[in-house]
Amino acid sequence: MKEVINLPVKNIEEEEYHINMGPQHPSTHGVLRLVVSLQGEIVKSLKPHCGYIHRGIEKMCEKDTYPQIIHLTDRMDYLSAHINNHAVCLLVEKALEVDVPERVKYIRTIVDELNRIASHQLWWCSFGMDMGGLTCFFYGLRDREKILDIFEESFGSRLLHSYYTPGGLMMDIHPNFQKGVKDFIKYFRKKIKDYDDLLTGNIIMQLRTKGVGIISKEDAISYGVTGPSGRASGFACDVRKHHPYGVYDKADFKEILGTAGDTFERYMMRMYEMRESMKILEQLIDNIPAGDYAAKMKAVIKLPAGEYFQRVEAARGELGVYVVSDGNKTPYRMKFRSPNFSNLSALDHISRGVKIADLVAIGGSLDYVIPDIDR
Amino acid sequence: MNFSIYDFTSFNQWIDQFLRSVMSPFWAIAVEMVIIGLAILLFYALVGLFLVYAERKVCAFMQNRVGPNRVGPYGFFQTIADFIKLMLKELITIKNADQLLFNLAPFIIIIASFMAIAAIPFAKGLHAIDFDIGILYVIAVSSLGVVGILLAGWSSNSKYSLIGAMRSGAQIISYELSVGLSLLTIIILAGTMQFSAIVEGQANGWFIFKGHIPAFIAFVVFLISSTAETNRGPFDLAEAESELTAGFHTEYSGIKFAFFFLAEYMNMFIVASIAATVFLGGWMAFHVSGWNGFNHIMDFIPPFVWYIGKTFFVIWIMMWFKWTFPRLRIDQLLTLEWKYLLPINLVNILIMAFVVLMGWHF
Amino acid sequence: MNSIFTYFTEIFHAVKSLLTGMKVTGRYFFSPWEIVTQQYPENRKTLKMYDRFKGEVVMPHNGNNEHRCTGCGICETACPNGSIEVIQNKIEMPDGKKKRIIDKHIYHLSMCTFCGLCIKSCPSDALAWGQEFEHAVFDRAKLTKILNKPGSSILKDIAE
Amino acid sequence: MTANQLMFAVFAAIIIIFSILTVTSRRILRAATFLLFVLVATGGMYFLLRFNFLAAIQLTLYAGGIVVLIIFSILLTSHIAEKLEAPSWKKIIPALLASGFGAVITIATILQYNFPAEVVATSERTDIRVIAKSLISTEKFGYALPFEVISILLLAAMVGAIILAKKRKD
Repeated sequence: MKEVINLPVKNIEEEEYHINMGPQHPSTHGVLRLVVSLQGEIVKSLKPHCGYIHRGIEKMCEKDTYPQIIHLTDRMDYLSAHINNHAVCLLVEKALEVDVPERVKYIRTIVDELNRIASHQLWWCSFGMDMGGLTCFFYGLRDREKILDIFEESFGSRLLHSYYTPGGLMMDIHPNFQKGVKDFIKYFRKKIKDYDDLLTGNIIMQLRTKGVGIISKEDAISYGVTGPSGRASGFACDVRKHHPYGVYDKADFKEILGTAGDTFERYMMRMYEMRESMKILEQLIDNIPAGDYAAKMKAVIKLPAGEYFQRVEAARGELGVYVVSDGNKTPYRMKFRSPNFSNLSALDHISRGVKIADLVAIGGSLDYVIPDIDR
Repeated sequence: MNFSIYDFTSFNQWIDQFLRSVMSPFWAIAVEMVIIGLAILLFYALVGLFLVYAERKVCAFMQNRVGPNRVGPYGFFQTIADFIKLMLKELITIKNADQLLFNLAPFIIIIASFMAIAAIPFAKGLHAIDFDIGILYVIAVSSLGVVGILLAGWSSNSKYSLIGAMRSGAQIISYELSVGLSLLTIIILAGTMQFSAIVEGQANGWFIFKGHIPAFIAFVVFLISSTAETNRGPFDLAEAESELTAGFHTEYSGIKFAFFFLAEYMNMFIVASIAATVFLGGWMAFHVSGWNGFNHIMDFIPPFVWYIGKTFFVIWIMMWFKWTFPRLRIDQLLTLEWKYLLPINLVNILIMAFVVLMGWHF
Repeated sequence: MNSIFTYFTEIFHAVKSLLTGMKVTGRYFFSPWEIVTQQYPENRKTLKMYDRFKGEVVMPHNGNNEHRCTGCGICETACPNGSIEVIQNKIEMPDGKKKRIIDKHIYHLSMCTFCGLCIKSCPSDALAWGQEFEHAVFDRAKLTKILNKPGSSILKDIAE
Repeated sequence: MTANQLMFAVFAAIIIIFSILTVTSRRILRAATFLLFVLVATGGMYFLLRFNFLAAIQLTLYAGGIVVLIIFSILLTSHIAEKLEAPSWKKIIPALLASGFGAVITIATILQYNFPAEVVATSERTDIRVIAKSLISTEKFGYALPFEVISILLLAAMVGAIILAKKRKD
């Protein structure tokens, strides 16, 4: 036979194809689009395309006065809204050299830590859901609800509080605040055991996450991966420890550093951090000093001309605020260094050669919040 | 033992004789077939609807929620409302899809589960076909369902569907081995593949107790591998929604999606009823030798209730799996099968054969 | 022999970890009293929001249909989104002086981000948070509200 | 017409129609699906003959096993848009001749065979013990030798598969 059936013969193993994970995809937690090159189920490379919900917050800040900027920062990383507010407030106070009352510092630190726990709880939900354990989602949300109730009682809203203002707070804490926090700690210390039983100890979860998506310490530093993800690689980057603000210098807590830098280590970092945050809360909650809830500020806040920078430790890493002021009541230029954006940049590097299921797990462990990436 | 009050055999014979007396044998058979078909169809629909409801309630309770509670008392008619919604939804036509196969795939899946349900004994005499190779038949027929999944994945012309179909193919082909081998363990003990004979053989003790350790291991292996074969969590890689949106049925909508959905639950029902029949004594009541009064009370519960109760117990365990565990990765799934379940199963069969030879079973 | 031992210990630990997980979900399954779901439309009557709850911006009026707003417009400038429009009216007082009073205090709920700056900046405490949270409407125009009630006037001691 | 004859006619029709569709379809996955119907209908034919064991094996091995493998390999190798080219007359004529020749031989053989008038009552059950014993018996009508030969074939297939899989890696 001379003729052979002329089927197009392709070498399957070498053929790459692309799939769009997102902008609408259950594992991207929002409108992030990852163009993934796959070979079978192996990820060859991926390209994040962001900007689907870019709202131009930095530009919008340029027309707002400093107290007005606060409510925009809520909407970047909406899961650590208080901490974002804190960054701007600290920056304004630093520029004006205002001394805020001790009470404000204590309350801010406590609220920040509460917010961090709430954020990590939601991360735990979505990480569990990414891994396929749908029950995790409801347990996490159930416990987060307790924190949100405390927030609602004191600050009037659950997610976007705009509670801090330059120089202090919008209002004093509710009389029930301290009791609520203490009740929550007691409650959550019990419930966090469920988290460990359900997911941390689970053999399937451990097999799926250990040794997957490793970021070395060098890579973490060069990509600027901060927060729990960076600390999982051994990069000591906790702003609360190294450049203390609020009353973190008075609280006794550990900066836990991991070694492996894999998905499981990033998972464990956040689990540790929730416990550390509870420790901070326990130390501070009974010692809130009496005093004013805001420093006396001028009616119109004008920053002296110059450049200012302030960083805080948000739930996902280091949040930096950079302001150029020309002496007006609005900033000339405002720039946020959002932790998620830097963490996302490492995604391509760490997910080469992993399976598509691992990519979802890595994404969950990096814990990206899309509005913070796009701003 | 006296099952006569709940025996359907004479009832069936009465219908048969009545039909034969009024019409020719050909038409009598035809009418009987139609009756059986309708009965199974009705049962199928009812069980499907109930299982969807049960799953939602079970998962809700495991997740500290109340679950559906708007439509009807305790949300009991929720699935009916869902079903109406799915019926009314638009059937989306996919561009560049292979329309014939795309439309055929849901039917293949649902027909496979229909064929399997025909051979399952619900009670004494309540049994559409009592094959002498019943178990083999059910395994054979249920293995056809995977064709539907593969066709659905390929013909949708979507990469997510294709990946889902690939995963499901690898998964079902390998887990069929474990299902077959774990059932074989019990076939060795029972000495027959006929469902009715297997159930009768458990009149004085369920096989899971009779065959003690090897039977229990076989039961566990069967549970795991049949969960995998029905594409349920933690083995739901084929439709892993956080990875592949909905896997092989990403592109389906409306009633065609409902077919996949229903077939998944019915497959779960089928494997659970096989487990109940083969390991847990089918419609046999629970008896403890010596406790005559207790046994007598147990006999008063109709066999159909026993059967349904056992089946739903197995289904509940499978739901418990799904709502607790995270999903496996494809390589771990195959490792579990080839490195753990299969060797354990083979050794287990040897042990069981030995136990049967020595007469150590009860 | 050692590898066989590890093989079985692996299986043992795996099964143990899986059973621990199942214990958690199983326990919740059998303790329905721990259910946290709120039955929202049913509990509407008993539903009490926290007093600081930020539902919407309202202008409290007293029994005589009097409010505290002078119409100064500070809230309008404080609002970052332009969701407040204050329309003033000049009226002639009986003694011949011209005086500015508020005509309409327009509040666009659809644009409000609930930051609270208007309430904080109001010099006469005319604005407050309302507890209403069921804002869903079919017509966007319904979200534009006029906060001062028709025929209302300013409280005497504020006006002085 | 009895019910048996009707069912036979239905199965025969399915087999013939889908066999033709299998060889004429130009989309390869459709051909495989039609083949599945042919095999299932053949299984049905066995059920009709009360060869329950054989029927179940037909379903498991051919319909559940081989067709699934065929479909699986089609999934791996071909794209949905691909269509086989219509065969030229140069190919069709020899194929028709060959199949016609085969049909003539088969029909001639069937017609020559003198079918006994009465149908053999097959009320007997398929006893697995009998099947199992004959499968490994070395006596007359025992299948021990074919059984072992087939296992060698399987071994060869497995070795071949491993070699093929390893070759790709280099």
